[in-house]
Amino acid sequence: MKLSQSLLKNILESAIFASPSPLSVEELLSLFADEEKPTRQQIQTLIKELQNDYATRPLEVVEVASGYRFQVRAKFSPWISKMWQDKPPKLSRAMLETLAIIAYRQPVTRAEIEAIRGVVVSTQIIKALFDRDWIVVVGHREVPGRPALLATTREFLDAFSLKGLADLPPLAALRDLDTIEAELATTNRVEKE
Amino acid sequence: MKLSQSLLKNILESAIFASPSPLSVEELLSLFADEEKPTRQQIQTLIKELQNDYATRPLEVVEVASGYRFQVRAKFSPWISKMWQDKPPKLSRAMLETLAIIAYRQPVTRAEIEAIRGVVVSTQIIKALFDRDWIVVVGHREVPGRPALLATTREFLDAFSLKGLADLPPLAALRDLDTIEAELATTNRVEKE
Amino acid sequence: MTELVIDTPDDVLLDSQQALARVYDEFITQVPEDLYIPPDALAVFLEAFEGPLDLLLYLIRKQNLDILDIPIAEITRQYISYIELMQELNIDLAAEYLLMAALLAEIKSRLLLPKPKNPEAEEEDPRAELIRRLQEYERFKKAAEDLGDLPQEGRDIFLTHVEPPVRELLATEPFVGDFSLLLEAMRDVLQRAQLQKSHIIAEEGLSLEQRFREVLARLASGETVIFYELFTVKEGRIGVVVTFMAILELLKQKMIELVQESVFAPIYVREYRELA
Repeated sequence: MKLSQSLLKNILESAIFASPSPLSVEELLSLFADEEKPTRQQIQTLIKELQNDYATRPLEVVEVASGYRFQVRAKFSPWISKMWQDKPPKLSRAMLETLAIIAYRQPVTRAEIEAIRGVVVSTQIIKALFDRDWIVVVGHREVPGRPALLATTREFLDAFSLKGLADLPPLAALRDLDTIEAELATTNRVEKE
Repeated sequence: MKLSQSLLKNILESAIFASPSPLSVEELLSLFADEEKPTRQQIQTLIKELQNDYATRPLEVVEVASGYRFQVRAKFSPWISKMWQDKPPKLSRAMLETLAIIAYRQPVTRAEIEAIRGVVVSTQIIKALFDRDWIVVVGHREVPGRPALLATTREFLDAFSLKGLADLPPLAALRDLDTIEAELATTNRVEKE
Repeated sequence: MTELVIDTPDDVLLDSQQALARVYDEFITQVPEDLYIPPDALAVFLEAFEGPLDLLLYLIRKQNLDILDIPIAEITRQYISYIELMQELNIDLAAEYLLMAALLAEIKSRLLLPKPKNPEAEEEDPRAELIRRLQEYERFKKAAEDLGDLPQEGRDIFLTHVEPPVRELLATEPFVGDFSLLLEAMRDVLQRAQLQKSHIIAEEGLSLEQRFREVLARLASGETVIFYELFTVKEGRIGVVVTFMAILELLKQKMIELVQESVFAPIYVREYRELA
């Protein structure tokens, strides 16, 4: 069944809005089932139309290397930027915990972080930490798979106003990790969800 | 200098779009310098207007616990969901039950959850809930062991599109014990081995 | 929940007259008729339940009974048959299921006791507590279903992602935060580790490589450390040995150096400094 032009345009618009990263024409095509799939040409025409529709709006559809995305027009930046000025970007709990474990346990593999946190560490988190230059790969653990060993960087220390790793508050102040692990080992039992 | 209504509306619209999390009226107010600051009333009126403007668009402005956000209308979900290779993991019954007990009974300890469910609450579940930022420790019950008191967060409400705890589906009423006892007395004679 | 197959293929079941299970000193040679579920399905069946209360609710609801109106003897018999059967088939059974079986048996026996004539000594109906728990559990079971039906972000609801306006400041704006954030996160990890008794962590040996980094990190800011401060007594002999080996190796690689002002003066360790 062919979709109407207006439905098609609405789908493209929603998809570009919903995607966390820019969408290419290929990716847009992949949203449609075979029988409803538009042509590349159609998609490009509709995106042009969208760009016109948004000409008078505070957002614009821009094309970047990896595809199309919506962006707030530069003229609003004096107000929008206040959102980032007043408060530092909020780091997610999962990210902070991952970072804390790397800081205290470095060098450490992803699997080890997961063992401590008890949940899978998402690739996004690791990537975000790399993106901020807060962590680096310092080697590989010599076990099957040679997993990367992660450690924190000087940029990490700067971001958290630390002079050196020695400035990290001793974990003992919280409670010694090893003691806890020992306790855990003894109370360790199989549990299933 | 007072800003024109249309500029004001454009700023609000861009801000809600650009923010990674929902924006409250307070947060929207904080974007403006003192001399240009609109009233809360003005902001609320403009957001109502925005909601009307979007009535025929594929997006909508909705209010959740932590403020206003844009979201794609449900009718486009069939296409949008194709962008993600794997569906988000379905919440298990165990997780939903645990979450429900925390949501309706907060603050609550893990032991109290276990008492209601009649089974041990797996560590995985509690961790997964923490990891999604859906629950937090809000204190400790002053009993031996000082167990952590768990409560739900704004992020939990946002994730389920709720404005507040009052929006949770109503919990079924409990028939009180006196009634139960009375009824038991009458049904007792039916009991036979 | 899917309705279970309750067919009874007798030939499959009774290839011998061997007892399948023992319930109250009574050998069951036949699987209770309305209960029969193929062994494979039984494991699946058990997984379908969130615990003994859930299983009990299922048994009650299956017979269209009101919670307030449970025929304890009958339900107990059914429940215990399931449990015995599962044990017989070596299906892993959580302790809670057994506890419930014991509780049911106790309630049943109390109901069978003659009622005291003296009405003042009236006891609470032994079923009351169980009914209260069943009712309470059922409310939350329903609440969980309701919660699951709400539109969920990422499943039914998709949020928009719009790039903030271009602005040089945004790109260069550094993260400002202090360490208390991290510390808090770590405290939470530890707190949860305490909360969670069943956390499994593989014993991690002391690695020389890791110790290298620790020693270097300690000296990274250029500070000079008294030799013994590099050792952690708590780690025991092995820890001390590993640290010592690390120091020796780092010395050999000219990454650190030892300084001693005079004989018997304290030994200091610092990063290796190239002499000008």
